[in-house]
Amino acid sequence: MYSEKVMEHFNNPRNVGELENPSGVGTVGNAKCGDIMRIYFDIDDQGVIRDAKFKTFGCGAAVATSSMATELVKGKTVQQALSVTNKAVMEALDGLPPVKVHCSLLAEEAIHAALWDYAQKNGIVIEGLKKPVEDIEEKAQEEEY
Amino acid sequence: MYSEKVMEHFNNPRNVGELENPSGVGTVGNAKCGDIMRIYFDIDDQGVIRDAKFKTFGCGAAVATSSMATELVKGKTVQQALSVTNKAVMEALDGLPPVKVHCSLLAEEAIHAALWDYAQKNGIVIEGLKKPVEDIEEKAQEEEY
Amino acid sequence: MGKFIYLDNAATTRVSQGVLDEMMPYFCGTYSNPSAMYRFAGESQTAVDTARERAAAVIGAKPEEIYFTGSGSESDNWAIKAAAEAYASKGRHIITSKIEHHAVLHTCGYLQKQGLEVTYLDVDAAGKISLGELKAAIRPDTILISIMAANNEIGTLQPVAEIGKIARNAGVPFHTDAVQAYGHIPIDVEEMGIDMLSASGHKLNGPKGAGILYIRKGIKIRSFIHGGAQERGRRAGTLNVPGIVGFGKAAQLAGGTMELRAAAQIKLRDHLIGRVLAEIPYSRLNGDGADRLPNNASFCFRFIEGESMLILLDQSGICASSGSACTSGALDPSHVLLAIGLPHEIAHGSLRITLSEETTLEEIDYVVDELKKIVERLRGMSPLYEDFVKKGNQ
Amino acid sequence: MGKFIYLDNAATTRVSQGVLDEMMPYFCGTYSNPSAMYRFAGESQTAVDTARERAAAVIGAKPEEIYFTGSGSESDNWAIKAAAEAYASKGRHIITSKIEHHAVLHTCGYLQKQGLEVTYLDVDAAGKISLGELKAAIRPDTILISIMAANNEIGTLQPVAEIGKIARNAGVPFHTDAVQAYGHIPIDVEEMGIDMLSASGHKLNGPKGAGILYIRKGIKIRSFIHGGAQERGRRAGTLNVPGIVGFGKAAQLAGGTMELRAAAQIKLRDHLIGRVLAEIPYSRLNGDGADRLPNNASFCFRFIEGESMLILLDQSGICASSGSACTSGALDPSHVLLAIGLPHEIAHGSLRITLSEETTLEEIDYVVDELKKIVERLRGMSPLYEDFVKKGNQ
Ligand SMILES: Cc1ncc(COP(=O)(O)O)c(C=O)c1O
Ligand SMILES: Cc1ncc(COP(=O)(O)O)c(C=O)c1O
Repeated sequence: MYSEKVMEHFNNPRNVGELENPSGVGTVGNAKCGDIMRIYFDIDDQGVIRDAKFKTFGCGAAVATSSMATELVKGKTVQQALSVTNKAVMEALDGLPPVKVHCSLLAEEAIHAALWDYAQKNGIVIEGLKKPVEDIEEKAQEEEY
Repeated sequence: MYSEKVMEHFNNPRNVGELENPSGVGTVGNAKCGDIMRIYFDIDDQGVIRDAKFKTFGCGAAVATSSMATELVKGKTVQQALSVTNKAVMEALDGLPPVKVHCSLLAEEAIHAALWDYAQKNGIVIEGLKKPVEDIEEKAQEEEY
Repeated sequence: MGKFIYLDNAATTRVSQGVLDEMMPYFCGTYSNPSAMYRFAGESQTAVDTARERAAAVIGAKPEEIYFTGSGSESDNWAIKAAAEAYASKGRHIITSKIEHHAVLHTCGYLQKQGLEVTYLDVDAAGKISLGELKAAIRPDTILISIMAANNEIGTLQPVAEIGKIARNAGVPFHTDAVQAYGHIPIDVEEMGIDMLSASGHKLNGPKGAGILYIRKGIKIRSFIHGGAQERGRRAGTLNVPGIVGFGKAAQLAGGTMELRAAAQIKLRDHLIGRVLAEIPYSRLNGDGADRLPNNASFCFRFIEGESMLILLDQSGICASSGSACTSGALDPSHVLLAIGLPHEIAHGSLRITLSEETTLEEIDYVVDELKKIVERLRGMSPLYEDFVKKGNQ
Repeated sequence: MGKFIYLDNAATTRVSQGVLDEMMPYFCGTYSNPSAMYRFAGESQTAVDTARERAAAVIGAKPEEIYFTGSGSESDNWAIKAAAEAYASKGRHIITSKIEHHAVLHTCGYLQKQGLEVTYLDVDAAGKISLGELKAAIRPDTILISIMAANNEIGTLQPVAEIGKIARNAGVPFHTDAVQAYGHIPIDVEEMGIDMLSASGHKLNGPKGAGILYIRKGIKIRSFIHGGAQERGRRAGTLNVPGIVGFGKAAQLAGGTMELRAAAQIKLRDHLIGRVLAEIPYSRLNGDGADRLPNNASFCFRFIEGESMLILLDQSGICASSGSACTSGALDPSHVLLAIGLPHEIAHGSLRITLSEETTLEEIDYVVDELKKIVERLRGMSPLYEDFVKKGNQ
């Protein structure tokens, strides 16, 4: 069901853990849907993400997208990190099954949430960043059978 | 599906044929239902059935019951022949599948029809013999499914 | 009995060795439920995917338009009942024919009791519907046309492509019961405008208990068996992996050999028909002379009854049928033979001989030789024949 | 990966060698349609008769009360939809439970859309319905009670005999989905007052694609699949002879070994449950401690999610499931776990381990050892666990 890349990131997730005094931290998702992601950023004075960590409660795809998302933003500026979309995460993982696409959206949201926290703490405005919704509810995608 | 006895009588039917100047002949059934039986009797002055022949258009059971019915009545008096019921024919054949019970009824009716013809021709009344119905229609036995 | 000649391939077929070989690993080896998470399940899933592709390829469909079912009857029931529901707001009228298989006819009868209206198209003496009558029967509230691709008793092929065109022009979904046709004659759901199609594995040397319903993408249709999310939520029940794999393999094999097989069978079939009609008096061929299934020969012999013939053929080592297997044991003669205009007593004398890939010329000749004797013997004890002869053969 | 430990026997089972051996002759050898006239068909018919007797014997039924279907889901759909139709004049109310399999729940949901009323009984924390609530739910227009014999996720057994008594007293037909129970725990349709019962071959080392519906003589019920006259006119479709034969053999084998097998499995199961609860903190057993299927152990592990567990178990060579196989891929946690009162985040962390006849103590111990590591590892990356630890383990 999962690509090899996904399995590899699930089995050896990069950047699992916490940061002591993070520049920004964001938690998205909810237990009801079965996915919660928390991303920690250590951002330097230049606005470069020096380190990223995550903790995730969720399925294989949730773990793999968290892992990949943190990898993709590390070393990037805050502004560059904003362009790490769910599509970018999915592509880097060689795709996700349709029912798991929401995990990549969650990863994108988690990045945004951590950046928002960083912006709030530092009283700055990051161009193009909106206040993240904490609850990503699935759209009821019931087909009529 | 059929007993060995039925198969034996189907394969080697007794008394197939016609009689030249029969004392009585009866034809019952109809082509619509797929069974027609014709029985010929040669009856002597004592009222004893000296010979019996049949022709049958129909299934294996129809042939076998005709064969058995003619066997059972041969040598019997007219009155005795009346007691050769469909049950007697069935028993003599070691039974019939439920969907084929009507063939034995047909055989009984064929005997009655030939006897009726004999009675008519000779202007006599056979006690207990009613004018046979020529058409034995199946009762619509539709269960509701 | 030394001889054993199986000529009832329209009733069911032998699972071919190639099909069984393909199925075998999925009973005791790769037995998992394909929908599970572990890799072991992935192996079953892959096998099912392959089968779906193979099943689709035979009729030019997309794999995701194939839904696996438990039988041809289930497919027919599903297509018709679920279409009746899905299109209820548009109308309550269905068009079918008088010579459909009972899986279609009785389903339509059931729906009539629920208040739907069903038009049963007549067929001509060869068993074909009239396209003009079909057009005339379409109403604004018609929601489904269900016409079989090939008849199981008399082998007649319907003009499926033309029916598809008429249905498409009228905007009415078109279902075809192709249980006898799938893998036996060329079918292309795109070219022929077929929206739904039923097929059954055991009619093409595949396993019993495995069927498909093709449903064109975009056709509104509900589930028939509700439950788990298998088959994209449309047909619940743990997938019958060996059955599905067997269906796929049978479809692939049948599709691949279709042309050669049909040519060989047509030759044998026509030899059979030619000899029977020439050598057995008062016999007739049922169905169309040309537009018929390659492996089907259906006859009626006057003055005698079908079951008696079958028993005697059986004693000569020949398996054949009279009418369709499902209805034998019934007292009424085949509705198909009545629909093509035969009177009851002739319809009762029907015999269906359906060839397999393995049927030989020697077998066919043996069958005709035996049949001649059997017909003569039964006529010798038939009161109808007696009357006929006495009346001077009019 | 050297290890392969299959512990998802509630999803499906391996066809046992004895069953496959029994089926084999009916693919390429005795392949005929049992309803045909020739003697060759009689051999298939005899095999089907034997299978029917065997299937009936397991539940104390008469052979003629057993109808072969294509799956447990079909049986459930048939029983419920056809009862709804047959008893429509009496009423339009059905009683079932909140923890039924989707084959029952979605069928009931479908009927609700058709205007029927359905009462879904609550279950207690162990997964049992309340007999008092059942009694109270019965109305003059109640036409069916459908309560499963054993739950497929948490293994809880319902008080079937008591339900049967209540149904009988109220004059309401009682259907039980015994797909998980048939052949695994003792069932007697007479003693327990069961009027209809569903079972599925692949849950007892029989073939997929073969199920039964037991219908007590006298219960009014319509066909679900219309067509040919098979199964006494109640279930159309060419009989799946190998599947039916396999079902019969599996039933016979399962019935014969039931007691010993259950005793052995209960021992292993309780060892598994004991070790998990003792050695893995924040774990719980789902379902009833005593009234549960011999081969079912269902757990929840807090702070972690089921699918992740399954993938890691798979990498240790262990096949297990989280919730039921049918619903995996769904985003909602199991309706059963929610019905027994678990909050969503705990329900998401469920693991179902279902033993086979072949499961060994070594395997169970290996599973627990691996599971401990897996749970620890996943908790190590869980934000929920992080919060829990930081808040001081309240
Ligand atoms: C309790 C229960 N009912 C019904 C079913 C459906 O059975 P099948 O998959 O054979 O259709 C299952 C298994 O999936 C089950 O566990
Ligand atoms: C034309 C046709 N439709 C439907 C069916 C039913 O198929 P199955 O027996 O697989 O249910 C058959 C065969 O019996 C058939 O010949």
